[in-house]
Amino acid sequence: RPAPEGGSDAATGSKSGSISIDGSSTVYPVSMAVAEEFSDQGTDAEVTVGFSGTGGGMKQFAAGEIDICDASRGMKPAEAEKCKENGVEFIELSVAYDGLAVVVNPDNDWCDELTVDQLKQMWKPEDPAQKWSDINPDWPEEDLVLYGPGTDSGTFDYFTEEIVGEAKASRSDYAPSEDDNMLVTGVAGDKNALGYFGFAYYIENKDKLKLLGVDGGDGPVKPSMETVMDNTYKPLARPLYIYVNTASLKRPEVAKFVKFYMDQAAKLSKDVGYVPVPDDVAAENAATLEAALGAAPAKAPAAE
Amino acid sequence: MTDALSNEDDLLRRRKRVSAMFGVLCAGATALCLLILIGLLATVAVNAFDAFLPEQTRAELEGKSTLEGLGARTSAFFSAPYWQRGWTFLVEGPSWRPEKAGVNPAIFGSLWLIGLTALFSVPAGVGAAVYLEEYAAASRWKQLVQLNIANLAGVPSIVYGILGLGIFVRAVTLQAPGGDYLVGLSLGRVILSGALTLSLVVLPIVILASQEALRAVPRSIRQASYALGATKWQTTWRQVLPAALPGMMTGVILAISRALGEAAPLVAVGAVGFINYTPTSPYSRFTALPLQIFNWAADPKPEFHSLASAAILVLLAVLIMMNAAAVWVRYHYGQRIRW
Amino acid sequence: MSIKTLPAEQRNTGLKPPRVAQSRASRSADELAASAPKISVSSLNFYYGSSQALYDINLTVPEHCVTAFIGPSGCGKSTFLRCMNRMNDMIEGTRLEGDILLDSHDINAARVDVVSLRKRVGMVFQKSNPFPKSILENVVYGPRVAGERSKNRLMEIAEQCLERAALWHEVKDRLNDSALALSGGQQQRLCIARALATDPEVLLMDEPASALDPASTSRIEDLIFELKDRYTIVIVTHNMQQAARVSDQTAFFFQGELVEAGRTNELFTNPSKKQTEDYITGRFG
Amino acid sequence: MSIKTLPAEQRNTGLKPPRVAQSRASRSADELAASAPKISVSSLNFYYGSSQALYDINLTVPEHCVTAFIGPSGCGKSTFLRCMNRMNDMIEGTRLEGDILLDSHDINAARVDVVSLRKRVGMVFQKSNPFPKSILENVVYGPRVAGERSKNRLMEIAEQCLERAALWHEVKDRLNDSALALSGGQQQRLCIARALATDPEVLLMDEPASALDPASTSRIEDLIFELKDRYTIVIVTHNMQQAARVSDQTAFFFQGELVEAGRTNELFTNPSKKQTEDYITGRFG
Amino acid sequence: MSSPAITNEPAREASLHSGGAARTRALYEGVIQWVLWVCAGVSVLTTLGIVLVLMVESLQFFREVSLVEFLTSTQWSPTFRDKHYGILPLFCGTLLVTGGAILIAAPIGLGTAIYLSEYASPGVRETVKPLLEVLAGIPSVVYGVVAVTTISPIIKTWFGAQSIYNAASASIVVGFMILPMIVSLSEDVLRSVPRALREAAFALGATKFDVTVKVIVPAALSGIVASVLLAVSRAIGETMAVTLAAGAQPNLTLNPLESVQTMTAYIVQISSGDAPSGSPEYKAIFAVGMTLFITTMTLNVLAQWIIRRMREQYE
Ligand SMILES: Nc1ncnc2c1ncn2[C@@H]1O[C@H](COP(=O)(O)OP(=O)(O)OP(=O)(O)O)[C@@H](O)[C@H]1O
Ligand SMILES: Nc1ncnc2c1ncn2[C@@H]1O[C@H](COP(=O)(O)OP(=O)(O)OP(=O)(O)O)[C@@H](O)[C@H]1O
Ligand SMILES: [Mg+2]
Ligand SMILES: [Mg+2]
Ligand SMILES: O=P([O-])([O-])[O-]
Repeated sequence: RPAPEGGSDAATGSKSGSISIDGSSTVYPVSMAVAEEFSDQGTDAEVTVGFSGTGGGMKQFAAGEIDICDASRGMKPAEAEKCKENGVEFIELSVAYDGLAVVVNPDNDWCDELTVDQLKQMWKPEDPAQKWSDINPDWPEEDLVLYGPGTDSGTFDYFTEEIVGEAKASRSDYAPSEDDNMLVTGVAGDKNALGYFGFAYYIENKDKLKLLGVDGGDGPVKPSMETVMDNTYKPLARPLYIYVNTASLKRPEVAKFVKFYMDQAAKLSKDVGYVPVPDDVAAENAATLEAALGAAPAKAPAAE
Repeated sequence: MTDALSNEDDLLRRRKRVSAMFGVLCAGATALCLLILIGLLATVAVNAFDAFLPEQTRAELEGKSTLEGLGARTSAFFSAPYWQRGWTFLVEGPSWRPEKAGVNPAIFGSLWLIGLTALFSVPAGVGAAVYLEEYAAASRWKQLVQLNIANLAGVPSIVYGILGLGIFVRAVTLQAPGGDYLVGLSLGRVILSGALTLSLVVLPIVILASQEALRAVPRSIRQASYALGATKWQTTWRQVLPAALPGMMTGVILAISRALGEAAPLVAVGAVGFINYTPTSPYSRFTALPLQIFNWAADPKPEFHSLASAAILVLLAVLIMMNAAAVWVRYHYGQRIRW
Repeated sequence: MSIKTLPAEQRNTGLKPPRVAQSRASRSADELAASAPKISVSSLNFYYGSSQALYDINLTVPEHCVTAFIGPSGCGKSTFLRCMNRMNDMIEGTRLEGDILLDSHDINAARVDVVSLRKRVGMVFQKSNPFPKSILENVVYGPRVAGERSKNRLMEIAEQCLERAALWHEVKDRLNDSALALSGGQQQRLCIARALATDPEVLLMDEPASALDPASTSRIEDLIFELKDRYTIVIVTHNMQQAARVSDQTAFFFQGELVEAGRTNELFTNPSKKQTEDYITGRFG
Repeated sequence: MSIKTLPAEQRNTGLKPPRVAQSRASRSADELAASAPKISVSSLNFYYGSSQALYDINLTVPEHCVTAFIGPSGCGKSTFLRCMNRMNDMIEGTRLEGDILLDSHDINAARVDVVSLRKRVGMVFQKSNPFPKSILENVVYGPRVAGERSKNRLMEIAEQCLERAALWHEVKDRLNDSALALSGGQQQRLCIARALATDPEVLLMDEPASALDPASTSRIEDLIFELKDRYTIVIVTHNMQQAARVSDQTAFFFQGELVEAGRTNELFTNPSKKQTEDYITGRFG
Repeated sequence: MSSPAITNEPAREASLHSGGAARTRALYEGVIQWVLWVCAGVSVLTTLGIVLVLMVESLQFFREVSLVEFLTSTQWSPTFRDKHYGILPLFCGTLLVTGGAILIAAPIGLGTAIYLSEYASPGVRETVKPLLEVLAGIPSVVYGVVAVTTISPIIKTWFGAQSIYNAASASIVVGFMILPMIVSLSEDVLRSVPRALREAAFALGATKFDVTVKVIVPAALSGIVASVLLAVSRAIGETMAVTLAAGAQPNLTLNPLESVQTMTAYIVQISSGDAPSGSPEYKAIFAVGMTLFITTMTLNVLAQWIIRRMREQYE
């Protein structure tokens, strides 16, 4: 029953002059950077940005407790259903791309690139490769030591979906960690290791890691700002989203904030290590927002 | 009979060797503890050192080994910018730019949290301990409560977070025959909710430590007091509690430490990472030091890792200041009582 | 060894002749009989868990008299004494049968307030148990919990009670020192002073002079004499001369039973039971 | 009150005539002089923090003799006793000056091992302090930590020591009960038994009979007599008759000073100092 | 001799139970007792709340997953496509990490407590104890990072662990983390053993070892056990350090060199992760929580039984 949750809504979310954002920890740096710049512009609004995970954020969003939800994946049908139940209407804006880097140890002198198929061989749940030589007989007969993000993260979902072909379909005998820095440490410390994680972690640890090219069918491409933005690094670049409650959007400070977000997203996402969305997506975002803003005042009485 | 005090039989010599060895072992254990502590602190301090280095020093250090960089670091340390940055770290809020980020809202959030947590958990915890040790007659009920408390200590804090979300942040609707009841405080995602949740987390520590301290007070003291016509409460308040105070303080110290370092339940009850103002009331939204630390430590940028270490030092400083009072009380009273 | 034959009496009378001459008169048989019963115990049985410590005790403690309990170690004196202010309540697994009436009210009745009871029936324990606080705090504890606030008044009480317990001049300069830093005998006297400060009607003293030198003992005995006009006193002692000197009535316990009780003079000179005689003449065990 | 004039001696001799006749002979002056000094104390000063408790004590404790310490409460007897096995080490802030020689070795020397010292110099404390263990465990604690393993041997020791401390028949059926469930006097005797079980060369006893009835007291005194052929015994007592009965040498303390020490007979019959005379005749305070 | 202590007394209460003063006092005492009772009640309410939350949700979970599978399956993979809900791997993970942590922390902690209470000078004690308590306040992420960057490599080279994430390094850091709890609480109880008992033992020619092991520790046993229990609880409840150090891979193994996931680590993983609420992997956290609750309860019942049997009460 939504009644009590709606009650707390009044206590926090809808408080005049406040904007509350929560959700994905992947998107958090972008939202936080925007929020900070927004505050620096001189605003009275109290802005808070949390990082309780996409799942956690969605739960609050569906309950109408927050204005904006950061998400490192699209909203799930079940979550959309919840929103509908609670009368929460929203718009989806994609704010950046996160390139997933596939990396090996710098001492690894045999492997420079992998095809999607080879990656699938490594990561598929049934009968995956155990040795490097299982992938390519020229490669050493060494154990294949795999590192990857925690199994309840958007990165894991996205990687498995794109590589294996089904979300969450993955071998389980790899070393998962909830902290990507730990994955860096792991790959950096083992010659036979291979791992995947957000591109930003590679950027900051270039000297400890070796980046692999991924061949999605059109030849191997290494991830970079450019290759992700021009969509040549396929298929391992995932979109990051924010979901905005349209009822909140009618509040001037939220509207102002979201507009500011769209203006700054390109610059700031780059600064925090993500890739800005291409122009066509940006235009799409602008249109969506415009529509919502135009509709918002008319919708307002109904939403209350 | 033996004539010299040092002339002794084999057995005695062996026993003394055992005893000496035991002493050495215990001292070794203590040394080990201290070593661990020093190791951890040193690691943190070394990592934190780079947090406030000015941009240009950082650039200078690029590609140099630790030893080579020592000179540059030292000179940076004794220059004004280093300390200016240290100051802004304390008074500024979080930022995506490592050279600008600070922990001010987190410090205040944490202070509010532990202050309120101590306010709730210490009286309730000591009260419960007194009830169990001094008042409750040995019974099934008491055993049950006792078991309960020991159990609560083992519940992972995240579960408290889920509970706190349900009853402090929101409210649960219970469907009962006589109608629906709303159970909970519906406080929202504010400091008060966080503090109440943390209070539940640390309550078992306070209770169990206090119980042990109460148990250690000799029964003859209680008898003496009763025989002088003191009531149960007078006996407890004037004799038993003061005598048990040092031990209780230990519980309080451990509880505050725990509350200060806890992050998971706070995320559950709605602590945030970024907040653009300093919390001023129990009804503010909040962030806390451990959250800031977690977040920075998980950031890809290594500059943030140094900031995380610096924030740890701040957290420890807060902790030490909070503990100092409790330690003083413990020392002050502990000195006087030697049964 | 000439001292051996120096009778205790002589030492004491030598000490403070005038006082002794005035007050060291034990109650006569008539007086004793006329005294109202302050405490009457009937058919008292007491158990520690399954083992019985007291068997069917019947005894009357007359008002304004000193009653002494004597008997071999472990015979149940302390146990009985502790029954009279319900101190045994504090030991788990104890059980009591029978009646103990204080001014004809049953002290074990359900609605009795033990605090009032213990205020009226004070106690000095066999093993001294000072609080781990200052000497002063120890003495004024009773009045303080009874609501006395005035510093002056408390100081007055402290001085008076310490004086009476023959401790004042030894501790007057160190009233704020910890009571645990006192010698054994000093602690014992402190506990006596502390009990006096609550001004009870009945004072139970379990070997109050066991750790005391003759001079202090004699001062405590004087105190007992002095107090008995206003209080009722029960004292456990192993020192038969002491029992003889201070008490009006003596009760002899043996293996949990009250063998004989009566006027002190009579009991010592003319015990009606063989056991008593054996004990007091030392032909025992 | 006829009892008052009944001399203590009479009671005691009445108790066990043969034993007393045989052994109750205190050492003669010659014997005393001939005894090797077991402990010699010279120029001993002792401080609790800033307050001095003992002033310039010089005393020799002769071997195979009983030395009694007497003196008013708080005069420093326990403090002195505790110096002799370095028990005062355990109290923070204490300081000692001067020498204490045991068999002519300085017990306060740096290389002295306190464990060996305390094994050789046993102690019974003023306030009985049984371990919170069973009666049996209490008694056999000393032998057990000294390495005795055999159950039979330990049982034997326990029985023997409890017997000697006059406790055996009271506790033989409840050896596995907690020692804390004993009466005050029983606890005291238990502590004596426990000290005996370690078989020390010197036995320091701080008022070993304070909580005991005459019969038990007398048994303990017999024990002391019996032991002194093999041990050296120092006893603190407030009971001057007891000092006179059991000791060969008596030392009188007053306000931290050793006023006088000498052969017991002489000290009691012919004290050389006025203070001593006042004290033993009760003309004191 | 007239005594002011007596003359100024108010009129004595006539009987033992009448009288306004006694009634007021009884009322006052009653109120206090009631307040204290409420304090104790808070803990009961908390438990009730927790049990309720866990029960309601885990019942829903068990509607989708059979209890038999939950208890017997040897695989735990709710976050994979091929979902299995066997609690055993998580249970083993918890057992390994907690057991290891206690094996490390209990001896070191007790040794330290004994050193501080029996050997150290007051100055040392009052410096070292608060210092060590700082260990309790270091946030667990620090321990996690130290485990992975410092301890794991050592374990890897010395013992040949496969992964850098392993139960052993998690045990070690969790052990460090719970040290102050054992040290501080045990030291307190050791020191509150009356001096008279120490004196008694020393006077019998006992060495410091004899005194400590045979008198002081037994007398303080209930407190020591309590402190260790509290530490066990903390170890069980600890999450972040464990998630970082032990990895997040649920393996059914008792080999400390392998990577494991603990029950609490799973709860954290899901509750701050991506899983939408209502999904079975989300509901599973309550079933896991329930299991944890029952486990600690069993442990506590056992411990209390042991304490009752071994307790020595001085006085
Ligand atoms: N721990 C202590 N700290 C400070 N002063 C103490 C301590 N113990 C004893 N004293 C003081 O030292 C003096 C001598 O005490 P001691 O215990 O030796 O007396 P005693 O002769 O044994 O007396 P008693 O017969 O009453 O036991 C006393 O004045 C006492 O108050
Ligand atoms: N707490 C207890 N639990 C079980 N038995 C006890 C307890 N206290 C005393 N007893 C036993 O009850 C009996 C009577 O003890 P009590 O203390 O009354 O003796 P007492 O006459 O005071 O002896 P004393 O002169 O030695 O103090 C003794 O046999 C004793 O062992
Ligand atoms: Mg007694
Ligand atoms: Mg003494
Ligand atoms: O926090 P995430 O939802 O992005 O994993």
